[in-house]
Amino acid sequence: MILTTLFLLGLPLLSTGLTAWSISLEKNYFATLAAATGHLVATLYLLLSRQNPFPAGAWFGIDSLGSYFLLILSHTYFAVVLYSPGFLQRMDKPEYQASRRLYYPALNSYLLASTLVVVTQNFGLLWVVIELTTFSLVPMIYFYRSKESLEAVWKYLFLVSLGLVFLLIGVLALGVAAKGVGEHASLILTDLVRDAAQLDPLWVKISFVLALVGISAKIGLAPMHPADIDATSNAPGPVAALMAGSLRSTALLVLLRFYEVACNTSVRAFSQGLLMIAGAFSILVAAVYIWRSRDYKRLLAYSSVEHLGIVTLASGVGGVAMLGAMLHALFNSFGKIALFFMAGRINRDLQTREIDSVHGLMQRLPWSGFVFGLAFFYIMGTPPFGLFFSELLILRGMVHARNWTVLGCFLLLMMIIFIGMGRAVLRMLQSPGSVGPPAGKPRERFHIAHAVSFYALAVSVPIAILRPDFLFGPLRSILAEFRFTL
Amino acid sequence: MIGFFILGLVLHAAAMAIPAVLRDDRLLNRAVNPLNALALVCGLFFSLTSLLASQPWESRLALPMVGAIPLSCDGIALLFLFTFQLLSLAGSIYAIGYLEEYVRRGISIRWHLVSFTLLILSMQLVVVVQHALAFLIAWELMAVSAYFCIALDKARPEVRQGAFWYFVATHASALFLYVFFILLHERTGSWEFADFARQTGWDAGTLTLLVVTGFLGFAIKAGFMPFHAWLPNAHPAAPAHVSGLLSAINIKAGIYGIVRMFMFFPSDRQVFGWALLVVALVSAVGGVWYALTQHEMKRLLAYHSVENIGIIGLGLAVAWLGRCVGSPGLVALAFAGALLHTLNHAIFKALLFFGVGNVYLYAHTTDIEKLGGLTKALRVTGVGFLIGAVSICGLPPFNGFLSEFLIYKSFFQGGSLMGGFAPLALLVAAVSLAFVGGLAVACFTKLYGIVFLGENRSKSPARLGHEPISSLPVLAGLATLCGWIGFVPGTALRLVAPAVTEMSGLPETRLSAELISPLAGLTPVFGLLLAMTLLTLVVKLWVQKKAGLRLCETWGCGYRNVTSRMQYSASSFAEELVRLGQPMIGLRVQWKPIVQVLPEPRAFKSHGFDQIEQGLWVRLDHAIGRTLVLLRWIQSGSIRHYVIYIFAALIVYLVIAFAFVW
Amino acid sequence: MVTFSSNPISWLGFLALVAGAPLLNGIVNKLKAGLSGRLGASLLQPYFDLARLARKETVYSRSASYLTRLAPPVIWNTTAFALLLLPVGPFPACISFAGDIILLAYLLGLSRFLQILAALDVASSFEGMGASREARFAVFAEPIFFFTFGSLALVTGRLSLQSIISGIAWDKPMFPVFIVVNSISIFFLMITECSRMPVDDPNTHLELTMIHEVMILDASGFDLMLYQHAASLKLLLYGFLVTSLLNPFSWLKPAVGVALVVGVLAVLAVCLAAIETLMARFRLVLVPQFLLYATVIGVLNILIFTFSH
Amino acid sequence: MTNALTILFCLTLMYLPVTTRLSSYVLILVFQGILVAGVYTVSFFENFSGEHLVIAGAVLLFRTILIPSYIVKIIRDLDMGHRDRTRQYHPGFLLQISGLIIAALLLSYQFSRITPVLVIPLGTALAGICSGGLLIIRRQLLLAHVIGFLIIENGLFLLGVAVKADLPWIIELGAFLDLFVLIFLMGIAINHLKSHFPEGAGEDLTTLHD
Repeated sequence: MILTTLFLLGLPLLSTGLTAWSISLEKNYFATLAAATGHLVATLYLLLSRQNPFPAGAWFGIDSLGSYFLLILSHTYFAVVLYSPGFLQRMDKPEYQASRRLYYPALNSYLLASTLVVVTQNFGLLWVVIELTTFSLVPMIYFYRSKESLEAVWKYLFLVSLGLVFLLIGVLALGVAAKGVGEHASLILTDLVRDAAQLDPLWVKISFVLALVGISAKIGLAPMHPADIDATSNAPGPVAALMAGSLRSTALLVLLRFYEVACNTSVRAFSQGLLMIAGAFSILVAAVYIWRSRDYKRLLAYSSVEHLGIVTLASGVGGVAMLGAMLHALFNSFGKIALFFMAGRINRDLQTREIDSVHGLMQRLPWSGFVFGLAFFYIMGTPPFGLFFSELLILRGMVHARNWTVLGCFLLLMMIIFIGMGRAVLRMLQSPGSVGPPAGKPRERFHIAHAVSFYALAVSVPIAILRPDFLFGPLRSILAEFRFTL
Repeated sequence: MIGFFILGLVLHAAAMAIPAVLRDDRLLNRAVNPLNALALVCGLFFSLTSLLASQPWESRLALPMVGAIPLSCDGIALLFLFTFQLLSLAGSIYAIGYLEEYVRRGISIRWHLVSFTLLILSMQLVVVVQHALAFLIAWELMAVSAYFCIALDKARPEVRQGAFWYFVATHASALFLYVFFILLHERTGSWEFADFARQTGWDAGTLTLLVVTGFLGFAIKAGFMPFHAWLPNAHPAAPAHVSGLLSAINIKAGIYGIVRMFMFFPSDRQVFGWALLVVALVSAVGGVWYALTQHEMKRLLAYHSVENIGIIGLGLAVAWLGRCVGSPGLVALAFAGALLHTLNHAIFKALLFFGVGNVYLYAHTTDIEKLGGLTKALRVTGVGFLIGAVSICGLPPFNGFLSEFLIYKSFFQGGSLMGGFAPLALLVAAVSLAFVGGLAVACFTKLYGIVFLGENRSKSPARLGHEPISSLPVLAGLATLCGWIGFVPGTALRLVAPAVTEMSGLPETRLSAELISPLAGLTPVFGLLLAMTLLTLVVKLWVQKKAGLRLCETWGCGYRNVTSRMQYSASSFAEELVRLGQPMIGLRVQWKPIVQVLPEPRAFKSHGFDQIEQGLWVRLDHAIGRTLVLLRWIQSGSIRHYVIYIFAALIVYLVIAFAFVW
Repeated sequence: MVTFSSNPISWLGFLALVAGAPLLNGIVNKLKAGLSGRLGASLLQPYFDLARLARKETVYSRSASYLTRLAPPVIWNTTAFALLLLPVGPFPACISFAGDIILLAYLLGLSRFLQILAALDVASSFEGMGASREARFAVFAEPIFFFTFGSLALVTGRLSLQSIISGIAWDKPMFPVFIVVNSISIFFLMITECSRMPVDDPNTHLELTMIHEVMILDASGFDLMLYQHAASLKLLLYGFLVTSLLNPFSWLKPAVGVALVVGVLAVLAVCLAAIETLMARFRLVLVPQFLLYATVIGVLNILIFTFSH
Repeated sequence: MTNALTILFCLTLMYLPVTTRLSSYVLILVFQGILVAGVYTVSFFENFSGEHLVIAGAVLLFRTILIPSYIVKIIRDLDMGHRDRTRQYHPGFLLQISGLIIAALLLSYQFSRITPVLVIPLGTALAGICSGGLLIIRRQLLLAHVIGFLIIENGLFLLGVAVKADLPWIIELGAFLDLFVLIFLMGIAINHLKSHFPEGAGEDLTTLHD
């Protein structure tokens, strides 16, 4: 057990130190890879063994929700690390020197911070460590050292931190609510859930609202999403994948923690409604900008706003939809890996982010184009990919809740987004362009990025169809923790 | 038996694997398509034998950890399976010759062949699986692969656009189907069709919701009006063998779905039947009328698919009504008509589309106004197309007549069975069907007369291309089928008999007594007609041999140097009828009236457009765009605005929290 | 169940009709001449014309394809075959089965289809014009047929011409009205289909105004003969449809019945002649209205009938 | 005593709209830091413990010394014209702030009826948070945004006092650390901005938008 914690926290810490100290990219890569592997192994072990390595009631602990999000984090991180050397070797311009130097330390510290977020059970401490994740990734958003990326960094840093201030107020409010418990009041999740009956519903309500507003900027829920869009679309491929795939999910976890508390009190219905509103609004905003978007990286950023919105909406609906939401978060992270990797490569080769100036991707970059197209169908929820099943579950939840208005809006927005995104992506793939690579450039070869993306897209199928128990066991107990029934 | 079917599927899989190893497109074309054909022959052997023996086949495919997926080929599944396989066979043989052209043009067909095979494969799966999730997966595979098949020549923007029309439509239908099956699952707690069918005692609300969502889902696919807009856009975009299969079988998947719905809800609510009747009538009349305005062969044929789907819908509607009044005989009659028309339409529509394909290979255009006199160059195509045209107009003695005959009969029988306004309504339906027939005659005389008869209209008489060899057996075979089913109705009816018995619950014996044997009696009638005609023909030839025969110019009514451009054009042929359709049929006319004494040169342009496509769907698209633009200020770029959002959101949420009681 | 009449007289009757068809034209022409104060050609003139045509050599246009050669026999046969479905006087129809009215309508449709194609085959703009008109009017003509006979089928509850006609019962008070109105509709139909005045002018000489005649402008010799004879068969067919609606044989003695049938045919001939003498041709745009009128009275008729009892 | 201090805090807020000099903003920060620390110490006077002392000390250290001096350093490095582009005197802004404060006090009064809170500190805290936001919204200079952010932080701290939510001291310290790192990063960012946007350095950034 102690070993597990060591793998989860010690290894990232160690590799952070190492990479910060050593300057050789190869060594750093292997250190990072080792950390990532260890982390993944530990995560899988936790999922399989289904036990909490930390003492009960401690500030740290891993419940089923935690272990599940740990998987999202660890898996995405692993994929990103695999892709990193291939990415870095292309970034050989002198002005990238400093960024390359910082790359691995930043990654490792991000892993450390995110793991802390996942395993922390104390809301106060949670606030402290969630701020750390922001700091760890900021230098990487600024990788290209360009005006745009700097502006993105500034906005992201400022708005996210501003949001987190409100999150802290939310934590305080939760503390006040906990006063009702008596002298052994604490901010530890398990205690709060246990004594949910004595919590002051008024303050729980306030804390939930503040938490939602505060963390939205980090999850990328409208209307707090703008900074997120800028950051994701200006960060290099792997970092963007990390943000869209893992950072946002981790932030979502924080929201879910508050939601878990709220779900066990009398403000359950209210919090569900609020989540539905926030989610639906995010999908709407995403639809607004996906309908006619000019920049494909921003398009992808909006798409992740959309999917996080779906997850939020679905967790608000509850029941089967909650199960769907959890799966959706996982599968979305898979898809985002492929999409952002490919977007990065396309951007590098074509030197443009304008959708209108991308032509004949299929001929120009056969592999990247193909994977990009595949990932597009994936993200649109085409069977047999995973998102199809998770969306089906979400729809089931809505039907079960007899929530026709939500269902109708959801389907309408899905359709709009489908049309908008389809127009853009299919145009990029199919519109006639230079047949074959431009003179001087060799035909694109199969790259590890393609392998990773393929794997990420493919692995969703067996998970969705076979429903392995090591994943669905935790999922069921998550639903139990939220007092949802299938 | 089933072994052959499975063998066929395996062969398809193999065909999909070939492109991975084979590099040369030409060889690929000659390897994949024949392999598919072989696979389909195996499949046909299975479906045909079990149809004629009318022995349904059923099994559960137990997959590890997934559970059992029920597979079954009841009569209906078998009939559709047979149709799909038959036409896919024709399509894949035809494709051999047709794709040569694309290979010559240097368009890569590698991915196309994969998706084409996948299309054929998934279509067969759609009818076999009896499990909602599996069905949806097969359905979506079919949709996506069909999309890629359409977008073969994707360098052309209109191809991309047409394919995208299809893509959007099929996704919309999929969304409706999700809701439909989820509702069913919600109600029955199972995903299996059998359990859906077993479920009884639907409450009115759920039933309505189910019927509406399900019908929308399948109707979009089938192309009922007003959801037809994708057909006339997708068909011209697709290569001929694909457009053939789209019209022949892909839209029939929607019909299959509607038939399945019938089995799910044994309802006695007539209103659904009447609603379907109205929709079908609108589709039939509207489809053929729009077809009349078209000057692009594939668009025209696409609208005729809408019309024929409408005719099938009429049969289905009467069948529903028959079930409501509890008359198995009527159900059997109407269903036989609908299902037979499904088969027939598949055959002659594929025939027509393949004919258009040959025309395209030959003249490199499908614009009617630029063509003419093709029979002299394309003999087989000319004859085949004529037979197809006669059949689609429902004229005896070809297969179209048979199915429309059954549907007419079902109208009259239903009229005599039901009271109140029903007879009048059905009479009106019959009359409209006759009207549709008249319009179809006008439309196809226009099409065939302008394209294949007369003289070539285009300025460049220089001919390119030829009739591909592989297309000849296909055209001949399909034409023969049209004639065979028409002349010997017994066989075709035996194919639909199992499905009809399932739907109507009418025992085989009564079915053959009431349905098959009367129609089988048509054979001698047509035989007599044929004999008389041949006799007359012989006499005529003999007389002409005696009296002499001479060739000369067409009598130009005294005008000299008549050129081929002076022939009657398609638009002028159809113009009056199109005018009568105003304003339901959009018609744009551009010309300046002549006022002054010495007028300068004048031009007259007129072309029809689809009011529903332009006025409804395109406008909807624009409306959505305009509405969404209203919100585009959100991402203003100023951090100060974003801070406002945070506070605003906070305030709004707090107001929600405290103002509204939850 | 398809039944071929075992009664040889039906078949003989059929042959007699085929043989006698041109006579009706002759009668009409004679009457027309009489009404317009001319002496007119002999009643047998149509036969002479046909014989002359049969002897003449055939001239084909260079643009014509196999269809021009194929069309005449098919058209003649389909039209003649339609006559086989008609009950002749007291005798059963040669061929009858449930739904043969549908076959009847569609046989005529087939002949029309080929007629139009044959017209378009010779690449002449005039014949194209005629073809377009034919197609246009046919669209409105077919519903009339289905309305009249469809309503009869619904009323009598039967589907074969034979049984429908024998099922017409005169005891019901509304029936005579019903039948009369129907027969008026069919008379209009006959005028259109057989391209008589005021829809078409059979013996004009201006190609621009013709419909049927212009379509066969390029036919000659035996083909033309077949066309002409088919036209007269069509006229006779519709004439018989009208008369058989009265179904005299169910309530009169056969001899009287035959007399009645002949009388009615004569009346029809007189009507045609009178109309052709008295009326001018419609403007072509008005023809659809004329046909719609015929349809609408059919609709009213069936409405009145259904709600009168 | 607490109330007196918090009232003073309100007055500092009132001063925000009437000045645009960065230096006076910094002074306001320092003063507010002292007030906040004072309020904290006083409010926990009854059950006074080492933890509280430590936190109060930390507050003083961070809010009155480290951060202000760091901001002054940035101002020096960038030698940016000491004033915001926006107009010096803002009647509208002033009215908004005062209205805000009144509204906040009323709100907290209403709030105190349903649940036990210190009315005036709560109102002040809310006023502080809102007026910090208002400052960000009103001013174009990025440093002004940072200042506004810090004012919000002060308000937040007051809020903690007002609702008597005593987090474990270690968490409080962590929060301070976070705050400091954040300001530090913002400083670096602004430095880079200087190199990227030589003209109109530190103005609001609006190039990224749809």
